[in-house]
Amino acid sequence: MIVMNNKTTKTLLKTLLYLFFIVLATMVIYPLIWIIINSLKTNSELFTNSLALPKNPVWSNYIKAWKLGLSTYFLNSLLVGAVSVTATVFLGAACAYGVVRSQSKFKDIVFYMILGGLLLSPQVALISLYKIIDKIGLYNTYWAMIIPYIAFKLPFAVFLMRSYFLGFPKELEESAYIDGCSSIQTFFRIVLPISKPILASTAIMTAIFVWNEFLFALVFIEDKMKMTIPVGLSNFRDALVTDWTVMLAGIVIGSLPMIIFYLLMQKNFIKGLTAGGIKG
Amino acid sequence: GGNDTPEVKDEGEEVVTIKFLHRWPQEPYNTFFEEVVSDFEADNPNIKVDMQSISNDPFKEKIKVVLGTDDAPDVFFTWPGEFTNRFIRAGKVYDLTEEMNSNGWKESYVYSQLEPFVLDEKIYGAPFRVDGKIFVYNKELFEQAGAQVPSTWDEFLTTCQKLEEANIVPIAFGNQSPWAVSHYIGTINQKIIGENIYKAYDPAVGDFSDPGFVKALEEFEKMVPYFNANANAIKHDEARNNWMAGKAAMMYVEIVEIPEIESVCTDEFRDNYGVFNFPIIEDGKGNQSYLTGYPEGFVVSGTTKHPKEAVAFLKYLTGKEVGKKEALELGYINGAKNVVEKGEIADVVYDNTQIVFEAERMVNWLDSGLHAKVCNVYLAELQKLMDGMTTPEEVMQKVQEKATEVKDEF
Amino acid sequence: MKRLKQKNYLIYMLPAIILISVFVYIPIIQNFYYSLFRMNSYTDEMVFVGLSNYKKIFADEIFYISLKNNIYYAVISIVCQVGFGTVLAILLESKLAGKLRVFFRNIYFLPSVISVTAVGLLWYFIYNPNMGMLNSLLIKMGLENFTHAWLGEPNIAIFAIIAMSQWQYVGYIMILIIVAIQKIPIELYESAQIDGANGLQKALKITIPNIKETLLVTSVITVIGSFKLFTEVYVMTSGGPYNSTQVLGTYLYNTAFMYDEMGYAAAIAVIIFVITFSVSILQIKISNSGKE
Amino acid sequence: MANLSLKSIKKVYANGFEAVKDFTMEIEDKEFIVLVGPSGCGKTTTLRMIAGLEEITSGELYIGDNLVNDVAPKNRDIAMVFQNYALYPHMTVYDNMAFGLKLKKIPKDEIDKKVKNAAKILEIDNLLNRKPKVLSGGQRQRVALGRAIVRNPKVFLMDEPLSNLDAKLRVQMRTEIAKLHKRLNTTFIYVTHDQTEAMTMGSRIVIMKDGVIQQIDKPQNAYDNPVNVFVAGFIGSPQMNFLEGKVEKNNDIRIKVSEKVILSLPEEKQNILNENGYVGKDVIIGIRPSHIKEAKENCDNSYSVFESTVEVKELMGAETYIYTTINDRQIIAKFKANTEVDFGDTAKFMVKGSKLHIFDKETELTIF
Amino acid sequence: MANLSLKSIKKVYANGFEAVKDFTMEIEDKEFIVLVGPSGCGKTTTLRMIAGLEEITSGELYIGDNLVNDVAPKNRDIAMVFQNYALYPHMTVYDNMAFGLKLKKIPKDEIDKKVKNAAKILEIDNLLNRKPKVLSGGQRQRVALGRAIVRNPKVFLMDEPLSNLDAKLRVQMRTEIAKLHKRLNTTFIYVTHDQTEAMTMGSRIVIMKDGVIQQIDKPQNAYDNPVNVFVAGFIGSPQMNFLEGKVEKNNDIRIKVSEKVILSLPEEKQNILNENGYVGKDVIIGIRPSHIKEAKENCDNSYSVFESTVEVKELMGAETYIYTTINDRQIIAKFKANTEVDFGDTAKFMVKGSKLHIFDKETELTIF
Ligand SMILES: Nc1ncnc2c1ncn2[C@@H]1O[C@H](COP(=O)(O)OP(=O)(O)OP(=O)(O)O)[C@@H](O)[C@H]1O
Ligand SMILES: Nc1ncnc2c1ncn2[C@@H]1O[C@H](COP(=O)(O)OP(=O)(O)OP(=O)(O)O)[C@@H](O)[C@H]1O
Ligand SMILES: [Mg+2]
Ligand SMILES: [Mg+2]
Repeated sequence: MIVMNNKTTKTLLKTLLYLFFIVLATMVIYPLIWIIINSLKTNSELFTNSLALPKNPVWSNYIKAWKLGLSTYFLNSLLVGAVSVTATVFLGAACAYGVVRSQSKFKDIVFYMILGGLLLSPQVALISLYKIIDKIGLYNTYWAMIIPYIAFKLPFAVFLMRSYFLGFPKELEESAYIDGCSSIQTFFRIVLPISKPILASTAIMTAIFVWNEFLFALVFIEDKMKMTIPVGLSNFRDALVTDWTVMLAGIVIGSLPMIIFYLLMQKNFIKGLTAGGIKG
Repeated sequence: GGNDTPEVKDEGEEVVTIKFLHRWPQEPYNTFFEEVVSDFEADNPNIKVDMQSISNDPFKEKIKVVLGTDDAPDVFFTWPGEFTNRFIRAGKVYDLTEEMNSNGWKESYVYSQLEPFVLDEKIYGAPFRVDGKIFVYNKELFEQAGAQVPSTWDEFLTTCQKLEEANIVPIAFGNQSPWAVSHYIGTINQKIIGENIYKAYDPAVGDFSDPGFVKALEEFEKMVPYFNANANAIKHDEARNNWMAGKAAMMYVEIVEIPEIESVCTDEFRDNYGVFNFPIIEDGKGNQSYLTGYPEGFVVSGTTKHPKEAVAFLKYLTGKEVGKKEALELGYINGAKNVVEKGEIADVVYDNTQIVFEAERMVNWLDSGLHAKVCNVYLAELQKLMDGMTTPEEVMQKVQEKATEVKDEF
Repeated sequence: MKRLKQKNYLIYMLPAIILISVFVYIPIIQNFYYSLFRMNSYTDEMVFVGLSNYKKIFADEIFYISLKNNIYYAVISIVCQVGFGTVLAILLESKLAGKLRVFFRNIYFLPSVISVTAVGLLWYFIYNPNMGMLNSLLIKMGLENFTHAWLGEPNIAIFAIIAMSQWQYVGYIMILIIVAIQKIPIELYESAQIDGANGLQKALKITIPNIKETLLVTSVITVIGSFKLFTEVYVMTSGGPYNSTQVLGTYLYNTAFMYDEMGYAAAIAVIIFVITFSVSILQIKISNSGKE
Repeated sequence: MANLSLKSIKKVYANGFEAVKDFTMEIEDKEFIVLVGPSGCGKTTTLRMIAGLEEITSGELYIGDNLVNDVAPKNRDIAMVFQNYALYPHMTVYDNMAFGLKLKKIPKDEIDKKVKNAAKILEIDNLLNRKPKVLSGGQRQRVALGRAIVRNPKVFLMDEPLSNLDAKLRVQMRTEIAKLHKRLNTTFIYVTHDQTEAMTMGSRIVIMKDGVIQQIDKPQNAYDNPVNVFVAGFIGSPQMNFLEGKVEKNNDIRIKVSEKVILSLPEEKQNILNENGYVGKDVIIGIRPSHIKEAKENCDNSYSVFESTVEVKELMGAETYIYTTINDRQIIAKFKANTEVDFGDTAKFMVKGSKLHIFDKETELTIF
Repeated sequence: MANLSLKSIKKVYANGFEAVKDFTMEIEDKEFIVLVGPSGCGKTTTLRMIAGLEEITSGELYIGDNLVNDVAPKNRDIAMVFQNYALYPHMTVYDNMAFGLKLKKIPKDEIDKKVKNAAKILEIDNLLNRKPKVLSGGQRQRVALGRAIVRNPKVFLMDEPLSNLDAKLRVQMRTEIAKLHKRLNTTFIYVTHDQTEAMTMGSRIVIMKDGVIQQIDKPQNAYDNPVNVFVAGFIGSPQMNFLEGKVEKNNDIRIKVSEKVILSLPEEKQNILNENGYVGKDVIIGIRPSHIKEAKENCDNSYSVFESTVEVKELMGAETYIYTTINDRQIIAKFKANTEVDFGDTAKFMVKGSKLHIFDKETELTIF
């Protein structure tokens, strides 16, 4: 009797839990599906019934979105993303490593500076940053995005990687010294390759940020040819002429790369986070 | 900036690069500008035009940022009125008076379209696209409800009432971005108050004490029930789509929207809609034949290093030749005289442009006519008023407070 | 040789230090300075006005609306993202979840990799009163009375935006918490099982106390994030209708770039800074005292 | 009362791996049972099935007279001590010990009494307010024991509770656990892969390999009479030496390992080989290091003597281990501490015939 | 050639902690030196100073004839094996071993030869393409050794290289390292806190405590003639038993531990106590467990006999440890495997007077 009860409750609980998971997953996924469905409609179809399936999928919406400038935004995002993510991960790793290994008191100052950087919100710096960017002639260049992205994501990167390096076996480096590596060689040939998972986590976190950043891209870039996807998308929504379904197609195109990137990296992502973690 | 580094061409003449900023990044407009630029470059081998564009909403913010940099565009788009005037006051706009007065440049424009670019008797810009606000209506729905095209305010309200009774939404209205409501209020203000509005709109004076302002809002309140539901939650173009889908009978639109309507609507619909002017308000103090709507135009930067070349480009850009191309390809009419003949372009566009050219005077859009801070308060309060969350008196009190504050900073 | 090594470590830190100083710290310090002036973006003219920008802020209705909205956002986010995220994380990591947990975990995380602009536009459609998904669904379910002009009604709009953020970020916080849970040795649960704890008790007595630190950190991330809020509002409502969805971030942006009051905007920035900074200090204090 | 009965218990993991095969055993009340065997042999799995942390695939498990296959761990009246102690890091020592009792809704003052009592037994009463992380390894170990004690279980389960401690502490805790068992008078089931622990602690030991029980016996019996080569090699340190040889019959029956190493046997053992038909066959010979000694000048003929080169000499203080190779197999001999042979020398070894273990080469089972 | 000379070497850490105090020692070429001592005594610090991984605060370190205080590790001609092996996880075994050589820009084929050669010595030639994480503990250990061997260093440094291995493997690797030392014929410096390793491996051992050298000696010497209580207690397993007693003179000089336990001494030792004025004073007595035996019926009077209760009995197979308490101190005795005394019995113990170690109670230094 007890046996039965025990097992039935377990199955019941499991069913309930799955039901909950599925409902929640639907809530998360449904809007995404909705957007894909409607991106294949004509404008009037969208306005008549947004829940229905498209009669004839209008793939040209995608082509139109792509041609309407999304291709440029897309490439810009890729370029800016690649450079800033690489630089952030790399400089962040170097700094975190320095903070962990340095013996001088200076490292505490650096660490607090990093912590402080974590707390500051970009808007606060927007105005002065804009003036600085302008003064050093970066305004309306890719660097106007890349450099602030790096600067504002570095604290988080350092923070994340520091806790990883704290647990990094020092013997590996010493072993490399004895093998004849210089400090820099050790960093590149031993420390970095081994830290791949945390680098991946940091890269994902940074990539998500960079791919989606809006404010700096909005303010520091004026040239349409240099705009990234977020600003580009909002540009689509011009005051008078809006091709809604094309915009939906644009949203889909703009979001896919990060989704794919995440799904490809998700194993390393969790692994890295577990190894590093966000604790102080 | 690195763009003005002189290059030397074969002939030994120095090539000058000027920066050009407009607000039409989308097609087909962008291509149009590209062609204009390359035509110009072909005619002026010593000038290179570096073209950039920002779309409408962000443009309003970005232009300020851009003008703050050392790399400001030499020729840029702007809305005349207070929006431009602050740049003029800050010395960011080049004074064209001298050039305009020579070689009959000034005379090549329809003066009512050039006048908006005048401040303190100096000319600062040239019109690129004329515009005005008119009502479009769905003939079929009017018939259904037995409604007449109104010419007075009272008739207008009756028409609305009739439509309402026939279960037809009388007016399509999308006011999520509240510049839309400002067009109604701007028009009604002008019609009721008259010349006093210019005193009110001048940030250095900022006097909204005329009771007409409250009266205008009271009149406006009368039409609020005839708007579609949730006007504050939908965008202007969405409302227009609804109107075109037959979900509402009328809509207050800009003339420049007509080509867009024409291009996307069905042939059936094309014959099924008509236009009429904003009804006259019989006891209003204002000149009832003024038209709401200002042209848009271009100016030369006050800090440009190549005024000669920039002015040349401006002149070409807003001139007759480009105007014709513009009318044929985009359906937009610029401010130059006699650009097209009737029949060359769609009749609706041509006819409506004539309304503009024939108007005695243009009344600036409320949102670009007012100081930004005052405008912001005004618009927010108007949205509130539509939701019945405030009263006309309160609205004007808030506006006056802000206007006073702005005046004090002046 | 040792001394040489020390210098090396400085070299590792140097690029990051320079970048952070120049592009994070200097602007922030400069910002304090600017907040004492009246100035706009398109001229270099600066008028010293002392603390009057601050005085004005404290009499500014919209500032209080913005602050209130930020606080709503923070409180709701803590409850939903950290609170519900924790529940979700615990459920996903429970034995019952089985092998599909990775699948669900990825699904829930997905929205946070999509750009806020895209999400904003997406939800703009969802909330659209006419053809939007939400109202369409409500009507389909016969709940016509519950339809709203979600972004057009001042007392609903901000919550509509907040709801969107919850949808987007629950999964993000959930992942951070899952990571923390995975670090708890499994033996603790088995030990508790032998001690007689049921599922709920295990969650409350073992899981929660062991991820306390992460909960604190995520709470702070959430709160700071709440005060950094900008894009969501900018894309969805730009602060309207009639400023009812204004938050400090958009208000700052509007004052700086629409109303030409850079100095005033800088003062708002200072206030954002003070708030986020105090919250963080508070967190560090709390977590330190927890360590004793 | 707290006797356990395991009947044909079997564990197949979800991936199809059969970790425990047909485990059958009766455990008396108050016994100290040690499960021992190499890594991966299924010790932990068995223990966890007893605890209820792992489902039993088939077979029956009784605690007392109750079939507990499907009873929840908390209702099995057991306590478990984990290898890494599994102390709740966020609770004080006191709360760690009181946790289970609180969950049982036992009155506060009673909990207090029990906890303090257990703390006194383990001499940790001064640590009650500390958190686990400030405790040393040995102290944590005691807290883990304390947490088990307060439950007053019928059965104590321990999974390698000492392997995280350093050598010295391990020896010390070993005797403490032995004392605790005497004092508490309950059934202990203890898992280890260390044969020394098994030998020194168990009242009976269960030697496992690949999920199969090899031998259940008293420690000294398992040492003296291992049932097969595996047990013989597993129990005892240094390990038993193994050689292969052929049973030859001239006058006596002897075992020839190589030309130089020929081992003689006492008569009764010769008979056993003879009777079981091993003459002429290969067998495995097992000799414990302590039974290979340095040959004295003249020793009686119950000993076999041979010579070999010393490869390594390890001084252990009280004795010396000598390593040499016979037929490619390393052999360890225990010499006296003051032996004079050194690395590289040729030493003389002697082995007493009565101490030899002989195994069947095919089945690896013990012949004697 | 590869002799080392450490002259008054001292290490003060940045926080002011003095980890090594005045370490002075000459190490001959090809010696196998073991640094041993309890945790925190400064062994690792010393080794790391020799490796060049830690700065030498003061003193002079010579390798061969060169003062190397300020020479970089890679130029010291040393190799080091770390406790956790410190294998590069992202490289194959081959690359792990070749890494240092590649950095030295040695030609590829030469590297190949060296690596393969070392791999053969260590019998890991079949593992060369694997990554460390798929290797077992013992295999990793070998790779770590291999990585050291290919460098062909003058000095091999090893920091607790076996402590991550399980007991069985540890014993096995112990002899392999001993063989390796014989084979490579270079100087080995080996750090461990395990006295068994120290005893069995070292040609000389250095016993340290709190950064100070206690004794440098051959292992058996340290075991037989420890210089003080610390060394006596540290070396030997099970640990030496310590008791306190008073030197009393009636006819003979005896040491009275308690009413029941009175220890007699051979004449020459009595004289030493007498001559050094210890009569009437308290001393510390040390007796190794192997010197406390079960008393036979009649033993001669070089033995002292006493009785005590057995508290724990540990079977070790070849012998049995008996635990008892005298004057509140736990005493371990080594009885024969087949002893009949059991837990709770009163056993008779005997101790030979000549085997006693006596220490000054104040200074804890050895009297004899
Ligand atoms: N959850 C599992 N799924 C599949 N196989 C498992 C699982 N847990 C353990 N095993 C396998 O079952 C066998 C027995 O494991 P068990 O943990 O009982 O060994 P053990 O005797 O305790 O070893 P150790 O001394 O290493 O702790 C091992 O081969 C192991 O790999
Ligand atoms: N970087 C350091 N800063 C300050 N003190 C240190 C540092 N490294 C080690 N110590 C201290 O120096 C002393 C000696 O440390 P060392 O590592 O040499 O000990 P050890 O003998 O190797 O011990 P173990 O057996 O635990 O490895 C210890 O008390 C240790 O706490
Ligand atoms: Mg196990
Ligand atoms: Mg050490």
